[in-house]
Order: sequence, then structure tokens, then C-alpha cells
Amino acid sequence: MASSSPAGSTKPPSQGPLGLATHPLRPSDIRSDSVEGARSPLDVAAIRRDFPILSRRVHGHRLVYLDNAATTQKPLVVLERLNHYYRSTNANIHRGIHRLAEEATALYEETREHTARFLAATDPRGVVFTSGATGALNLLASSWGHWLRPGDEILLTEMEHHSNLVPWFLVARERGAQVRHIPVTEDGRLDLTRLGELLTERTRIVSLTQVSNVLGTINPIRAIADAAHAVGALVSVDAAQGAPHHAIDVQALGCDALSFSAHKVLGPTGVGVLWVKPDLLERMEPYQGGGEMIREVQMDGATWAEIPHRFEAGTPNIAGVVALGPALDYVERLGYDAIGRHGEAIITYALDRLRGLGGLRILGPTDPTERSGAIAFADPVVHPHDLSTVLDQEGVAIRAGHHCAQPLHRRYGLVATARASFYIYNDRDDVDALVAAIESARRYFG
Amino acid sequence: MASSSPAGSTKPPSQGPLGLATHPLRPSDIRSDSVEGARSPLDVAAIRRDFPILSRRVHGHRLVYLDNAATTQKPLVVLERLNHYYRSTNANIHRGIHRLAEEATALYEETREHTARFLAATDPRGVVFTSGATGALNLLASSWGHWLRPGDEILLTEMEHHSNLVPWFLVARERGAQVRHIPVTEDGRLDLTRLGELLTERTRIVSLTQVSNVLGTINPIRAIADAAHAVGALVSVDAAQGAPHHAIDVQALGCDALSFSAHKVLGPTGVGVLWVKPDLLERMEPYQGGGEMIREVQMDGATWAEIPHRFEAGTPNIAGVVALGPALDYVERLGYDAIGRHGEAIITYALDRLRGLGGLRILGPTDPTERSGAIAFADPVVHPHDLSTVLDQEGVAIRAGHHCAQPLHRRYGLVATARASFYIYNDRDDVDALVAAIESARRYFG
Amino acid sequence: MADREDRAHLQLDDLYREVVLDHYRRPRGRQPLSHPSCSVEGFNPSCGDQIHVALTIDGDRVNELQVECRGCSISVASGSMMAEMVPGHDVAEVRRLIEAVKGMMQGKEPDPAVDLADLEALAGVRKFPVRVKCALLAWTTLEEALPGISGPA
Amino acid sequence: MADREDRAHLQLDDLYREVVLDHYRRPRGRQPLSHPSCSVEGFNPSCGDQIHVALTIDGDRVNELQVECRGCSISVASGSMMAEMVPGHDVAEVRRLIEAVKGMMQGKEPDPAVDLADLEALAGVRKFPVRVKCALLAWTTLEEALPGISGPA
Ligand SMILES: Cc1ncc(COP(=O)(O)O)c(C=O)c1O
Ligand SMILES: Cc1ncc(COP(=O)(O)O)c(C=O)c1O
Ligand code: FES
Ligand code: FES
Repeated sequence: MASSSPAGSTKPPSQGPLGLATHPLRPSDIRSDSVEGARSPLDVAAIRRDFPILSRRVHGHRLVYLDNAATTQKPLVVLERLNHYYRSTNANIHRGIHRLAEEATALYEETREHTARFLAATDPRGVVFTSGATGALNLLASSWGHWLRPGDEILLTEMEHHSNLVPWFLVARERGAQVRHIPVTEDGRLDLTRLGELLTERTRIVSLTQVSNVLGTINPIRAIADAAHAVGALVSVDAAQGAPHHAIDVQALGCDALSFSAHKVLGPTGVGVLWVKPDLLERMEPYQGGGEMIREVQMDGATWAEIPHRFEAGTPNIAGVVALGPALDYVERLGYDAIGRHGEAIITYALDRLRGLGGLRILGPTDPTERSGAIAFADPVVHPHDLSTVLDQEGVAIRAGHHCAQPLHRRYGLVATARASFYIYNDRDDVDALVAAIESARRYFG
Repeated sequence: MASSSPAGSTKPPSQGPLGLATHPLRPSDIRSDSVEGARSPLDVAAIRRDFPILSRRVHGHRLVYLDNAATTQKPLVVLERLNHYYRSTNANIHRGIHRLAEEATALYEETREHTARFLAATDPRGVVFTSGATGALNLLASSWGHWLRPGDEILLTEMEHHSNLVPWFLVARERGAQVRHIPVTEDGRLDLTRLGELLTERTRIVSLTQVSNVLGTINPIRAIADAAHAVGALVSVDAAQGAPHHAIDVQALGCDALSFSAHKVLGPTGVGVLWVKPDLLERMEPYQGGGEMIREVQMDGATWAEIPHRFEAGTPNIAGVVALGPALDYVERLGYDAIGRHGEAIITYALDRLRGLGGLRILGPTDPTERSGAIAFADPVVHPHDLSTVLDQEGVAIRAGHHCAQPLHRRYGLVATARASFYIYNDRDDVDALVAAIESARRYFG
Repeated sequence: MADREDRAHLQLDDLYREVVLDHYRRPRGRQPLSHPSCSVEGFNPSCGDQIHVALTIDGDRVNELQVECRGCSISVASGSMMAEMVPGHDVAEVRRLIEAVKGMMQGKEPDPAVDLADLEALAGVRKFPVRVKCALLAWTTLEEALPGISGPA
Repeated sequence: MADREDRAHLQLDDLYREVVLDHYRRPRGRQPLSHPSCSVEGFNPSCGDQIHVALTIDGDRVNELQVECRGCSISVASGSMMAEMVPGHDVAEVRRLIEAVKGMMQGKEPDPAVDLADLEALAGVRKFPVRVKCALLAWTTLEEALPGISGPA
């Protein structure tokens, strides 16, 4: 808790044996006036009370959780829904004609409708529940892959997460298609000057991230989707990092498919969402075979069920899907407007303070309004993994590594970065704790 | 609650307006001496107290949950682990160097070791966590499918669940392979007299269920696996229905791969286990691409991580996997010996009482020691769906339909059956309630 | 769910009205037609049940109807009522009736111009959503068998 | 987890002993060899870091060793210690040393015949399981570079 340490101070108020700040949690640290105060569009103190894990202590410190791009914490309402579901409703869905199964089916299908509304999709039949964003992207790549011929091209970007790269590599290899990439500029934006030459009549699929999990860059999806459609390509948006921070409107984005993970939007692990335009989904080959996705099974073949069930083979993560409902409720209740302004304020403040440290290489756009969620950086002396180990000792949880974006790191001549990523329960105190801990680490290794 | 109605009584003690028994729950119904009493190898009354949902009321009746082959209920320890995980540990695994991520990784990997012990497997690297048994079987079919050539054969059985049929149909179609089936006999056993002619040097894969989800039949896996290995085929066991009832020892079964679903063994939804012999898994092509399953990603290709991570792309269902631990603990604490004897006692009693009704067509082996878990039956007058609707009104939850085994139903000239399936918290009272409710339904439709 | 706990209690008589059970026990319209103009097989994918519908058309009118349903009491009763009601009506009227049955299952306001007769007894099926497909099986199959599918339906 | 809460508190000095930091700040053995007998690239897949190890062998003995590590402080320090300790020893001794380092990371009883010298300072890495691979990166890479891989290693 370095919140009482004035910005720029070179010595933290107290030091442990290693020169690391080791302040006990003081009650004032969780007073709402110390956390962004009246200027925040979110009542962060109230929000924090909804997240039991945030009162946990780590190595004797308050937990400063800045690993939200990896997974977000869960509000009580989500835990309560999970618990209540298993205590009162748990049953397998769809084919049951008993009370529990009817209730479970209703809850599951209500969440599908809720998710459709959340995406501003008009038809819930376009919503397929998967095991995660990775599962969604693999389903999509495999199914769209059936339409690829040798020489066809798939256009990705240099800033994609491995989950939006490797599935396409696998189908490209299988179908003899080529993978191409929109490069990124030095300041972490897509180099759209190259779009004209990259998008050709060979381009069948364009798949790109809405928000980079490393750079934080918010991509201009609509413009790219329009250009892709102009050459007849299908457009998939990886909204794993977008959904937590931005209201999603699949019509406005102009995409054909969109994926995200529940666990990055306050929901449980093991649930993903794949939205596909229903008339397109209707024409897609099934991905996995099994229970519930068939119409009729013969001894050596089968016909497929209607969408979206055709794409949900076997028993889905019923409890997880049901608990996605209150997670979406929670963000909708706060409102994406307030979430966005809070996010921008904290990114602005964090960029400022990190720049103030001097010497850090900070990736991504310099303008905070062009980015959201994550800030990745590299210190010339302290290796990201050492940094994160030292930060952890002060209760500050960040992530170090390539963040499943090796090609992007290679682009910048880096193997790894440290990444701090923020969400609705983070505030300036958290940023101050981060900065103070980096200062300690620098003194330690310098 | 028809437990006070003597077996064979033609008139239930009280009737609702439709002639259906509508007894309120009396406290005596949950006294342990009324539930199997001293003769049961399990203390069912104590077990029932561990399952909060069992005290739920349905349509004014005690819940008599007999849909365990679809999904089992969850003991408190599982719900508590889920809750505690999210309240104190929740983080993404493997690449984090902060405290929460280390703890989450340790819990996740401890569950992998636990699962390996549960299967009597020597090496935890053979355990892959998936989204469910269906996900496991699709992974396996897709990956083994890479080794198939036109003309190769996959041998299944006529009693398989769609999840162990359709994935093989999909790869067979793609690779030009043939699917063949071991037929079932009139009394619901595999017709092994046909094995010699079905297993040839063209047979590359044999995949079959340990226990049928409709017939309850326990298959002689070891003998079939030995015969399959003798012609050089790989052997996959679908233990979705086996794992809840029988101790699994992958060495003793002699299989190369084995799958099951957590949610059918007291665990959460959204988690499956695929075990594969590590040296075989090592040689298998990855299934899904994404985070964590790679070693290095280039701009147009990738190399794969070590097993088992190569097969766990993206963020897995971390909380779900962690909560599988206490579910396995729970069954191990009861012991498969006691679970097996309890199961056999209840199947024996249920077969007896259902036969006593007269006129029901009961599928599967007549000898209760040859079967476990489920009893499927058809009434000549009352359609299974009507039966299950009527039973539901008395709080008795069974399932009606083809139970994702259409080829098997077709084999018996049926479209659908009613299925009651039992687990550790069921007792004779539950069977009595089932039988009394069937009697009501017959009077009603007769 | 607690609020839902008793909602459906004793709704069974809404589902299985006496007239429904009567049609189930003695389904009408089973006798095969000697010269059907058209015959169609229907399939309820949610349970696997099947129905066979055949009819003779004379000009614009449905003269004879055969219905053979292998399904639950609701599907059998609904098909039996259909066999009783449809013959003698012209195709446009039958279409209106089909729409009225669908509307009833969706809880829509009834069309005052359509007499549902025994079909009223199926209104309670609405409260059992998984059974709605059962009640509609015969009717959606008939719809496919009618000529001039390009009409307003 | 509550019982774990404070277990690792202040373990940092176990990880980053002064001697480790010293090797990190001034890594030994970076100078390239003019005529290496063998050189190998190592890779830590869990972080992407890389190491280059080159050596000259004279008969049965490792004469010179070059280590260039692009990695965290643990991997750099471990490689630097290796560069300091290995030259002048014969291959069998080096193999024993590699086994001793691996054993230390697995918490095995130390082999009394092997002098770990500065390497003792890496013992604390054991308590940080994700960093064990860092400490071993140089050693597993060296192992690949040694001749006669078919030995008891
Ligand atoms: C941009 C992006 N895409 C996809 C994913 C994959 O999500 P998951 O691991 O939940 O499947 C992530 C998560 O790290 C991500 O950041
Ligand atoms: C024999 C058998 N195999 C596979 C499955 C598929 O399991 P899941 O739906 O959990 O993927 C089931 C579940 O119904 C089953 O009974
Ligand atoms: S259950 Fe099949 S038609 Fe009603
Ligand atoms: S973090 Fe890469 S070698 Fe230590």
C-alpha cells in the first residue's frame, strides 16, 4: 500500500529487510474517499465490497489484483448463483421432462437470450455456448475451414493472442490455405495503410481482436469489417479483451462472428460465447459430435439438430452458463459508459505514473483514449519475471511473459513483458502500489 | 412418498384430484431407519444430508431424484470448494508468477495427480482435462483420426451413447474409414460371438462404453481390449457411466484411453477427463489451438508444448477442475466396494418391484449383478414422456426419450424408453415412490 | 426457484383433460386412404416420435384425412382431433385453423372466427413448454401436406 | 488457502541471495570462444527465454565455456555460476555436477562428493516452483552440449 507515498518519492515510508515496502493494511485504505473519490464514475469502494477475494491478504499485504486481462475476479452475485443453482436446480438440460430439468433448461436458455441482448443480437439462436473463447475460436476456425480451398487466404493481425492464431494455422495447414497478417506500427496500432494490399479476392476470412491483450489497442473493427466484406471475406472478432471494457453491438461492429470468455467478464471459468449470424451459423458444419447436437443418428451417420444446439454437443457447462447471467447483469448495472470512463481514467493515471518512473519501455498507443485494459512494459534492468516475483511479495499481482502473443513480442524485439491490467475494482491506490513496488524492485536489482 | 404403501397395494393411501398420490412429506420419511436401514453398506441418511438439493420439494412432494445417469447431484464439499476457490484463490494458471496464480496452478495440478490416482494411472501427464466426456471423445477421435486411412475400420458397439458414435462418424467420413458395430443381444449384452469376425487387421480403433447408459450392462472391457490389441487396434473406453459406479484401473482394463465426465461423479458441470497412455499421448496431434498448448508460435506456424498441456488449449475450467477433487474424495471415502454393493442392492430391488408391476418391458440383463446404474423400460400403454410428466407431479424425476442412444432403441424396435437411474443417495423408498407413481399413471391412462 | 416451487402443482389436469385422454385411448382417423392425394411423414426431433399424415383433396377442399401417430398422448390426441375436424374444410380454412392452434400454443389471443372445438382442451399444454412440440406435431406435418405452400402461411 | 497465506512471506531473500544478484549484475563467461567444439541453444518454453552455451573439449575435459543468457536473474546467475565452475573439469565430473544441481532443485539429499560452491545460493529457488526451470536452463542446455549423451545421465 504505497498510496500514502507521494508520487515520485524515492524512499517508501517503511522497508522490509529487502528494501521492499511492507506496509500493513490500514482501514483508511479502503475508505471510498481514498479511492478515486467523487471523480470516479464508479463507486469503487462499494464495488470492492462485492468481491470477497479483494479482502484477502497476500504475503501480509492487501491484495492488489492487476491481472484482470488473464481473468477477472467474481462478484458475490455470481458465486451465489452458482451455489443456488447446485443447491436447488441442478439437472441435465433439454431432454428432461421433470421439474429440475425444466428449470435448468429455462435458466440456461434465459442466459442465451440475455447474452444475445448483451451483444445487441436480435436472435438468440446465434449464441453458442462453448468452453471458452479458445473453444469458440477453434469451433469457428474448424467450421469455416471446411469452406477453404488451397490458395485461399486468412487474414489475421500481428497483435493476436495465440488463441486467434493457432486454430487458423491448423485449418490453413489442413486446407492448403495461407495465413497473412496486418502488421502493427511502432506505437502499437494496426498499420491500415497495408490493408488494401492484404485484402484481396483470395481473402476468405479475416479474424482479429477488438482489444489487444498486450498493447491495449482498441481496433477499428467496423472499418476493417467493411473492407473485408467488400472483398467477400467473413469477419470474426475476438472480443475476449473487448467485452469486459466496451459495450458490444454485433450489428454496429459489422462482424459475422464474435467470441469472448465468461471468466474475463466477472463470470465463471469454463464458459465461452460464440456468436455467429444465425443464417451463417445455419450453413456451418458441426464441430464436435455427441448428445444433443443431432437430429437423428443411424448406425453409420447422423443428421444435425437445429442451431444453436447443433454446435453444443454433450452436456454443456450448465451451472457456468447460468452463472454468466448475474455477471452480465453486474456489468450492465454499472453500465459500459461508467466502466469505460473509469477504465480510461485509470489507464491515463497509470500511464502517467509509469512514464514518471523513467526508463520503462511502455508498449501500445500513447493516447490513453485509444486503449483499454492492459499496460505492458519492459524495464531495461529488471526482467519481467523478476519484477513480478518482487511485486508479488508486496501483494501486487501482475503477469510476466509473452501473454500468449509471441509474434507481437518478437515484432518489438522482446521475449517478455510485465503486464498490469485493470478492472472496475481497481483504483489509483492500486496504481500507486504498483509504481512503488516497481521502484523497490529497481533499487533491488539496480 | 409412497413408502408407506405396501408393495403390491393397488390403491395408494391418498389421492389427488387425478387419482395421483399426493402425500405431503412427513418427517419420518427422512429417518435413517426408513431408508435401507442397517442392511445398506452405505449410510444413506447421512449421505442425503450432504446433498442440499435433496431436501427440496417438487410439486409439494419430496424430490425423488432418479435421473443420475444424466447428471448427479453435488455434495456440500464440492459447492464449498467452488465457493472457496473463487473467494480466495481465483486466478489464471500456469504462466502467473503471483501468489494467487501459483495457488491456483497448484490446486489444478494436484487435481490432475488426484485424477491419475483415481484411475490407477501411474503418470499424471496422461490426464487431460476437457469440457466433458463428449469433449474428451471428440479430442480423441479427431487426434486418432489423423492416423486413419481409407478402408481402415473403427469398431464401436450398438449400445453406444451418441457422444461415442458421432465423433467417430465425423472422422470416418473425413478419412474414408468405415464404422462397424458389435451388436447387442436380446437381453442387452454385447454379442461377443461376432467379435472374431468384426476384429480384423483393418480395425484400427475400438471404442466402447464400460457401462451402458440405457441397459445398465457392464461390458467385459479387458477381454475386448485384449482381442483388439491382438489385431493391433487402439482401445478407448467411455467410462461416463462406469466411473460413478466402479473403481477404475486403467491398467487392469487394459485400455489405451478412457474418458469420463465430472458432473456424473458428483462433480461440477463443464469438466471432463481424458486419460491416454502417456507415450501414446506424446505422439498425438493436438486438437484445439490456443494459449498454453504451444511451445513457440511463429507468424505462420507453431510447435507444441509438452503433454498434457498440448491438449489443454486456452483457459481451462479451473474452478471446475479444482472442485472435481472433493467429488473424487467423496466417492473414494465411501469406497467403491460399498458403492457397488449399494448399487447392486438397489438395482436388485428396483428390478424386482418393476417386474412386479407386470407388463413393463424392461431392457438389459435380467441378472442384476451384470448391470449398474440405470434401468430403462417401456409401458405398453403409457408413453415414456407421459409417464415422466406424471411422475414429475409426484416429485419423482426420471428421464424419457432415447437417452442419446437412438441406434440402440431402434435395435429394440423402440423410439423411446423411460429411465430411472440410481446413485448413492437413493434408497428403497425412492424405488417405492417410483413404482407407486407408475401405478398411478397406469390407472390414469389405462 | 423457490417462487416457482408450487407453480405447476396440480397442473396435470390442465394437460391431460378428459377429452384428451379419450382421443388418446381411441384415436380417430387411423383408417388408411385408398387413393391419397398426398402423404407426409412428420418427426419430432426432441423425442424421436413420428407421425404419418395422408389426405385427399377435391378441388380446394380436404376431403379425407388419415393420421397415424406414434407418440405421446398429447401428440396422438392432437392428431386425432385434427382428423375429426379437418375433413370437409377448404384449404384456406385449414390454414387458418393451423395458425389458430399455433397461436394457442404461443398464448396469443384467439381468432374469434375460428372454432377450436375439442382443441380447446389442449390449451393447458402451454404450461408444459417441452410438450408444445407434441401438440403441434400433427399440425405442422399437415401444413407440409397442404398444396400451395407459398400462401400466406 | 488460509494456511498458505503467510508461508512465502519474506522468502524473497531466499530467492535473490546477494551472490545471485552479483552474478546477475556481472555475468561471467560471456566472451565468445574462437573455436568452440560444440554450441547449443537452450529455450525455456514457459517464458520464452533463451540461452547460448558453447564449449571447447580437450580429450575428456571441458576447457572453455561460453554462456550467454537472455533471461531472468535466476537463469543468468545460474549460467554465470556454471561458466565459473565447469571449465577444467572432465565430462564425467560435469555430469555429476549437473545431476547435483537438478537434485538440489528437487530437494534431494546432496551428493557429498560434489562441491556446489556459489550454487548453494540457488537452493532457495525450490520454494518458487515456477522458477525452477530458470535455475536449470543453463544446466540442461549444457547437458545437451556434452559429448556421449548415451552415458548414465
Ligand atoms: C485477446 C484474447 N483472445 C483470446 C483469449 C483466450 O481466452 P481463453 O483463454 O479464456 O479461452 C484471450 C485470453 O487470454 C485473449 O486475451
Ligand atoms: C455412456 C455415455 N457416454 C458419454 C456421455 C456424454 O457425457 P457428457 O454429456 O457429460 O459429455 C454420456 C452422458 O450422457 C454417457 O452416458
Ligand atoms: S413426446 Fe414425442 S410427440 Fe410427445
Ligand atoms: S523467467 Fe525466463 S528463464 Fe527465468
